[in-house]
Amino acid sequence: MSSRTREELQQVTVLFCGDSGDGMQLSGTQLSTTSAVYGNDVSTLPDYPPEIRAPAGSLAGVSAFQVHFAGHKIHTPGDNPDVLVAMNPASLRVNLPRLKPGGVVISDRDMFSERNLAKADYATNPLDDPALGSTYCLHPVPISSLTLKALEAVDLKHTAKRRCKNFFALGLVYWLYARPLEQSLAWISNKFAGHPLVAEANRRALQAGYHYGETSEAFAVQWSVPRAPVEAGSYRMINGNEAMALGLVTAARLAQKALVYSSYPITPASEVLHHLSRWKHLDVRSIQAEDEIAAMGSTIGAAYGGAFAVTGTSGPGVCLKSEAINLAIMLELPLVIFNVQRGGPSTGLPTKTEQADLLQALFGRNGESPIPVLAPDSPADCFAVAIEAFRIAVRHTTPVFILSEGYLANSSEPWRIPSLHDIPTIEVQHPVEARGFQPYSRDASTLARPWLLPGTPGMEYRMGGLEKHPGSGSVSYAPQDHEAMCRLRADKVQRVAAFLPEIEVNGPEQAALLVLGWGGSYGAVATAVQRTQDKGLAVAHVHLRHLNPFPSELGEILSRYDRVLIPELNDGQLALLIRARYLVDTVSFSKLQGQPFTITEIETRIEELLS
Amino acid sequence: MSSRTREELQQVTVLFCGDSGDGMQLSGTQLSTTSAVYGNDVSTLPDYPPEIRAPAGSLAGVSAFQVHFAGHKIHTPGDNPDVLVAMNPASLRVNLPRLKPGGVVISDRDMFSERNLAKADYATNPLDDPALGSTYCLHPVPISSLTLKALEAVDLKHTAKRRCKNFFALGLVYWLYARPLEQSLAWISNKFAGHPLVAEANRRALQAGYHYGETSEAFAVQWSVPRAPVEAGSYRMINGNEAMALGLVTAARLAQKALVYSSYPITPASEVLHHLSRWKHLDVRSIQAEDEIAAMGSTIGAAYGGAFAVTGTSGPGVCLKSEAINLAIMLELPLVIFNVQRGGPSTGLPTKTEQADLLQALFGRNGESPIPVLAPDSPADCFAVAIEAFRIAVRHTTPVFILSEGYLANSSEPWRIPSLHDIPTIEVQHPVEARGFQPYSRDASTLARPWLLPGTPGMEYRMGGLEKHPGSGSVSYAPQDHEAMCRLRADKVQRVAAFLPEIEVNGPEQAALLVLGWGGSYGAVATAVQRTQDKGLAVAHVHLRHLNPFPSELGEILSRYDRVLIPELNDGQLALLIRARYLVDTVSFSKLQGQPFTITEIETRIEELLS
Amino acid sequence: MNTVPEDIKLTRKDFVSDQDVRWCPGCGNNAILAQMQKMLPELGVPREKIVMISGIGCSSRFPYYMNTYGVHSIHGRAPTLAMGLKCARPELQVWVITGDGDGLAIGGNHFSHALRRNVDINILLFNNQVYGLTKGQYSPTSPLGAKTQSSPDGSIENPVNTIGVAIGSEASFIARTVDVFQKHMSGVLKRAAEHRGAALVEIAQNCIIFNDGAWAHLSDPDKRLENVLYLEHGKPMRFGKKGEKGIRLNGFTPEVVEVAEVGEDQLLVHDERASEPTLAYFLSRMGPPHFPTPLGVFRAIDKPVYSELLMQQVRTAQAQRPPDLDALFRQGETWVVS
Amino acid sequence: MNTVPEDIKLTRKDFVSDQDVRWCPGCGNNAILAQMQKMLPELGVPREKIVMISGIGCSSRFPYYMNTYGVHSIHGRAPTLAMGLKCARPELQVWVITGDGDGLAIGGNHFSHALRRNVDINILLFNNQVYGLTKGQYSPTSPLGAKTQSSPDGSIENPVNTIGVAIGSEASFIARTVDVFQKHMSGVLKRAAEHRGAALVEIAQNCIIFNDGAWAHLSDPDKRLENVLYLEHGKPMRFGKKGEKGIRLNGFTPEVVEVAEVGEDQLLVHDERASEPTLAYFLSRMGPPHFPTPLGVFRAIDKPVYSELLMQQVRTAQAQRPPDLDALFRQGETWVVS
Ligand SMILES: Cc1ncc(C[n+]2csc(CCOP(=O)(O)OP(=O)(O)O)c2C)c(N)n1
Ligand SMILES: Cc1ncc(C[n+]2csc(CCOP(=O)(O)OP(=O)(O)O)c2C)c(N)n1
Ligand code: SF4
Ligand code: SF4
Ligand SMILES: [Mg+2]
Ligand SMILES: [Mg+2]
Repeated sequence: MSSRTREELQQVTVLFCGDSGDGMQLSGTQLSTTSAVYGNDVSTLPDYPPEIRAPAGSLAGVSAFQVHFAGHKIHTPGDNPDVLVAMNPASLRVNLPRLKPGGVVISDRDMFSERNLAKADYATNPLDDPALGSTYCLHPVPISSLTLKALEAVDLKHTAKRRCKNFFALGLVYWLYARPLEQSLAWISNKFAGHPLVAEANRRALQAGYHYGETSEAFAVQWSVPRAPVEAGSYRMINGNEAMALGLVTAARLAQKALVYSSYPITPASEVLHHLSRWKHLDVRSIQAEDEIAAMGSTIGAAYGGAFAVTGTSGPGVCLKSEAINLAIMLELPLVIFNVQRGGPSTGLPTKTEQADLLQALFGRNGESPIPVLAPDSPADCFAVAIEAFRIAVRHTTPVFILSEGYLANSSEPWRIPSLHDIPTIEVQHPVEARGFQPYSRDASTLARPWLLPGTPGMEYRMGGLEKHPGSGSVSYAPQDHEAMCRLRADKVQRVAAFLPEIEVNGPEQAALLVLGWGGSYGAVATAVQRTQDKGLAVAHVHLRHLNPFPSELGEILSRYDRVLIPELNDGQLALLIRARYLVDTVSFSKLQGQPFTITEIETRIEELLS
Repeated sequence: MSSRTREELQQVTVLFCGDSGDGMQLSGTQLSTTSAVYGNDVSTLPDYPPEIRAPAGSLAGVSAFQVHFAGHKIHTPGDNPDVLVAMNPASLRVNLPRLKPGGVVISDRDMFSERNLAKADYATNPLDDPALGSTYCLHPVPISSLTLKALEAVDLKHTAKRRCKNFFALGLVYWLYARPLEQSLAWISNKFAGHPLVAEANRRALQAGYHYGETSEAFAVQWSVPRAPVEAGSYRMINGNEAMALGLVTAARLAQKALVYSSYPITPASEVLHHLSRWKHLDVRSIQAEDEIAAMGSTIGAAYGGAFAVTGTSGPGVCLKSEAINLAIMLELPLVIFNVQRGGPSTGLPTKTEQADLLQALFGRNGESPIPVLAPDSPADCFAVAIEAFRIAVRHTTPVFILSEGYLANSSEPWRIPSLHDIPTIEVQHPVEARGFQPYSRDASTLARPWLLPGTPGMEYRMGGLEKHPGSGSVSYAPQDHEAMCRLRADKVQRVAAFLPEIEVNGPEQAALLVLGWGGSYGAVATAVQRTQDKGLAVAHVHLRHLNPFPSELGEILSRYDRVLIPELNDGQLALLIRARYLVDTVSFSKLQGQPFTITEIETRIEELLS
Repeated sequence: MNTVPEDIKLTRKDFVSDQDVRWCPGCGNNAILAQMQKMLPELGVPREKIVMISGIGCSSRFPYYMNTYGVHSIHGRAPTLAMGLKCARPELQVWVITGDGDGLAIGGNHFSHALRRNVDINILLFNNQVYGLTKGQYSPTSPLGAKTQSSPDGSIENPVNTIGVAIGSEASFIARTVDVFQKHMSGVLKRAAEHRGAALVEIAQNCIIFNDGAWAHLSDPDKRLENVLYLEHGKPMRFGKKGEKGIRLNGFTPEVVEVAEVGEDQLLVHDERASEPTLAYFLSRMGPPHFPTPLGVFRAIDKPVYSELLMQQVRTAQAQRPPDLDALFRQGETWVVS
Repeated sequence: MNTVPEDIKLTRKDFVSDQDVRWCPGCGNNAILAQMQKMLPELGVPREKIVMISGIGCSSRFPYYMNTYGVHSIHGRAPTLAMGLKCARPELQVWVITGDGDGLAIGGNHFSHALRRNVDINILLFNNQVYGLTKGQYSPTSPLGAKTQSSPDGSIENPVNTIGVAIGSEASFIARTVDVFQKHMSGVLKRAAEHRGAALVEIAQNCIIFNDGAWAHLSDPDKRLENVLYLEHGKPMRFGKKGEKGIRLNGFTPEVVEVAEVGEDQLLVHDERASEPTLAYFLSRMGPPHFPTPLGVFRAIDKPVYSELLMQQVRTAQAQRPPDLDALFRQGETWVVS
């Protein structure tokens, strides 16, 4: 054993895949937590099948989980995996194309029966295919039978024992990357505290997998990945949906307000509803509306009543909310709408990611209906963006749009747990002095109108979706009032820019190329720019968190670069806005595949442009 | 009498206004028909009160009708009226500000009682105000009592007689502009054929008004407006909504198809439903749906079934339709959606006009969802655009958007009645040959897919809103299929450009200024450009009927002018598209007042830019 | 319920806003407005605690004329705003004002779900059997064959019955009254205000412009007593000029009988609190030409109230678990980097 | 109705599409699919004349598995597409496939209006009392207190009853069956297909993943006979292992009686053709714990059919007025310029 080499790697990507019932999500999360606790930086991405429970062994039923861990800061779950753990033929067929050339395949040989091969459209067993063996480093391991053998002494049914094979596979990966077992052992004991036999079985399977790595001659090298330099603090893994939910409830707490969340379930946003409906002890009032229109309507009602009100959905739901969003714009009420974008148009690719709802957020309503738009740049960033959205909403009495993405929603990364005291509170004022009161009067700096609550004596007033007299807010069809109100609503949203932090430019102040990105492609773009900068290329990176209004200095910054490359998971939507606003001849890099950008894709494009 | 001068004018604008019950719409239409029949060019615009029946004499109850007639081709109902017929104090208060300095006011002195003055917020009688008398040419005529007197011999009730005063006023205007009475006399006899006494009363009132002009010393000048050179043919007055309805049914007839119109009532589009529901003899099947979503859904169902299917609404309704429009885009079905734009956002100014739903038409849906967009340039042009929309829809199997406007919907102009034989038929094909059939195969030139009808034996297939395999159309989550389908859908819409007529440039091929307009502002822009050209300014005019895709040569044309002025009843929506697409530094002229552009506004702006 | 401090006595005038009423002269809406302004002071609820939320339609201009808080929202969606408001501020008294188009066409789903959930709001549906504001198209309550702007050859749509829809939606309070029946309306509105949970009142409203006389069989003083059956809890169902007629049950079918002939004890007795809504449903089917139209409270039962249950769950959770955001942050596995 | 030429005999297999069925193994949808494929050949309608239109949900994947024409549309809107299609092509047989979320939550309004209008379509509502596709939230038919992904502390929403909603919507054909009752379902589906006008069939469907056993009291072979009341037109209402129990009417309240004790003539007799839906409504209220659940046809009446009336108006207009477009162009005043 000790004769094996031990090599150090800066980063590794492992993809666990198997049938929906194979527990691959669990293996993946265990590896990521273990790596994070060990001190690596980590980023993960699950890939669920679109079907609830597809037939066992079928291609449609493949479930996967990708873990990227490294000895330095990373921003993506990795492009192509170094290691593929494939628990059955179907998962091998689906995911092998993604493996790096020369990558490691660990497969449960026991599952490559003729029946299973047929279900995966394999005429012959790929594990016996010499071509495969020469391209990749193949390890057909009889995982199922080895697991059963390891659990011989445990008094459990056969099927229960088989269910432990994901821990065997995990153990083997742990050995490969010299991971400590403690975290997972503790997790198992804790999780199955009520089922000591199950706990015992899983512990044994994990250890058996680890020992198999150690004893089997098949594995010639053991790798280690060093700790990454990480800011001190408490950490946990978090995905975008949970970070969004936590950010929303935090915003409400920062203002001492109830949070009303009204939503209609839709993939990939439903999880936020599931989280928030569990947090009633924090005065979260969650509503499952009868549809998205009702969700938006009740959000308006709650904001009118003075709650921190928010609704979440995905693209098709935004279509349905759009009429009522316009009402919120007319009523100038502070509230938040988030869209976890998925592949469109129409039902499209409901479980896949995209960034193609930007123009919808900006323009998807009748009339001139300006609204601030923000986009988080990583899963954990959803937390910060949720808080900022409410800050803007309250400061300017306006609905605010957040554009999240399916990729951010599902991907996980370590999150430094904040201390509530470090986050500035959100100041809220509700006028109570009736004298001289005007419902549509303006704060000179923010152009907010007063957030006046029903229940306040002496200030009873009426308002609605009809155009208003600026000031009194009463219905007005007068031409100049409409002009004035349209300009006011537009100016108010523009005022948000005055409160934005300065744009960070990553790289030279002036150069041949600027890469301008937004949303969840941050990680891939930042890494690709870093890599090309390391290669000596004259490229800088700006990431836009604020899509409307743009930060004031953006135009000036753009003018300092010869070319501006805009990578987007759409057909050039940010590019359209940038071109229209700054008359800059941008270069679009558009991808519409339901998949996030890989680092390599961006890197290659940068190099092409600079060669 | 013959001592009075007779002068010739090139054009005149008359505004009739009064209480809702005063019959001003009728006076207006009579003057416009009479003028048109006489040989003038004519353009009219009614202005109804937003209330159904506001209290008599109130400011809210004022109803108006503007008639512009001329001895040359005209394109708008006129900027400011030359003559104001104001039947009561409220209508004078509301409309006097619009009258040209020095213009003529004809007012029913009998209605200026204290009570009526109070209702109109007049402290004193404006007809006695010397200031007013010096600014305008005031004619306080006791219209009510003169009418009653003229009808003394007619055996009708007092109230019935009073109702004839609109014809007295009309008669007076007829005298002022030397209009013949025949057309109106005939109309009265025809209209009130069943009520000879009423007919008699109205005829007498009309003649009394005419004679009053002739006898009264008050009127020193009689004007005449010569005939305009007009293309030979049969004509009628038509407003945009009726032209739209006629265009839609004509399109269906041109293809020998049933027309299914499904809509939910909304101002200013409801009238189209009213028209079409009367035309069942032409196999028009009109559906009043439970809401706009249902209207869109049933339109899709009807198009799927092979009918010519169309839905109409206004901005808020488009919000509601947007999710289903995306389904139509995914299903690639030929159908038409029209939006009679009104002031927004939200309920906004429901009875006023605007052009602020352009970006909504283009981008108001989740995902990349390309759709062709057309806009009529005049009331009668709605007819042609409706037919063209169906032509494009069928040729490319795509939903098509028409952006009409409240102004076009309500405004009337003479329409040269076409002969059905002169309009090319619309070719429709439904494949019936099952062999080798693929529901998402493509026509090489148009990129249309086959419009395959249920009921066709042997070709049963399924489709939906999920992403598809190009060709078979079956559900596909494959990254490359999504990319391919997104590009296909976009390319298909771009293909429309290959079938467009060349852009007409009105004016110099190269110059200091190009005015680029769209939609209903055509008339004001064309006239303003003409006037400034007449003054020798170097300005040209291009009007866009196709907003998506743009005609191929547009970029090249734009590049030939130093500056491009884009007047729009929005905050620069076409400008945004032009800037993004062609990187041209456009000059926006944005107006958001619920009112169309006046010629003078555009003229002034052109002169400012060229001075 | 919030009561006004003794020294504040509200009057009708306190509920009149400064806006000119812009309905057509003679429109039934005017009468409803007057009754509402008269009834509200009797509730003893401070004006600022009352919110009127409407959709779009002639009827939906109602909030502008009430000197309470008010929102004139968008077409059909008023119940959704009301629900959100009630979840944020359970202490407010929230009224929804809607029309037959607003509430039963485009807004039918929200109407139905608000009733089903039993959100504690009061919905007044002004039924004029026509779209007033958009100038005279038929509505979901217009009779089959109605000739309107959009149905020149007669409507081909079978109508619904507002009360029937409410019963299908499991409403806990259902009533009907008529625009011009001042006292009756006042009593019904008050009952609605006092009901715990969602209360629906259908108000037969005359649109003098586009559908004049649609309810003449009820409102006409000459026909009224023959055509109206006033429902009173626990009372036998009698009607007619002198109460000489009554309703008897025959299986599931109503029969009109002469009370003198059959005796009062043969008559059906109204029970608005019946645990099952079958009686209310049965009553909802009665109307012209063979039966009188029931007015009053069809149904008024106790049922779990959405807005109350929500706040109960919040309070229970708060009692059981400290409002510790930090603990929430730390859910799942955490680790420390030092 | 279109019948197949004698020489074409369709079989179950003709209705099986080439798509792999991707519902969870054991899902009730599989049984419904099988019955539908078995029943359709019996109708004698050519395959190409049949169109399946669905919304979104597990249930709504149904059309993919049927070798007929099919559209998998968007969430809740299938009835609207069906209506448009039927107006364009009255000769097609159009089925709507929907779920309790698709049909009663987001799509509740269209569901209700399609039934009200009596468009000639057949709506199958697969009721599993849960949102399957989005992984287990409660639906409008989930019981109060249901613990689901979105109601961890128990749902606070009072449910609706599908049959009650359909009655409130004035449906002309209403039936209920259970996913695993093969013959019963087949009979009910056939009746629905043959009905003129809108037919609603509620199918109790088991979601084995998120709501297993919701209908166990009906489907469990041991309990079935005690818990199910099979409705048969003109027959007294009997149930129980040997039909020993029956339903008797007491005012508006049902009573379970022993037939042997009271005699069969005391039992309520089913009348699916009753002109008023009160009996159907009464039946819709019956269910556990005190009463059996009625299955079968609650109501089947003749009523004006929207799609037929529309075509009648078109034909009448065509008969009365020549299809002269030129005359239309020339409506109103015209003049000639030469
Ligand atoms: C989304 C949308 N669609 C359509 C309209 C147009 N609209 C306004 S009110 C109305 C119907 C009004 O009918 P009803 O609710 O019965 O009110 P009434 O005017 O009769 O009181 C319609 C169709 C609208 N405002 N918004
Ligand atoms: C506009 C829109 N909102 C939400 C969704 C997400 N969604 C899909 S199916 C569904 C509910 C499914 O429930 P049900 O109709 O009962 O069908 P089941 O899966 O239980 O058969 C939801 C909320 C969607 N597809 N579209
Ligand atoms: S149109 Fe009818 S409902 Fe509307 S205000 Fe006039 S009378 Fe009343
Ligand atoms: S989740 Fe439920 S309803 Fe959906 S396929 Fe699985 S068992 Fe059937
Ligand atoms: Mg109405
Ligand atoms: Mg369901």
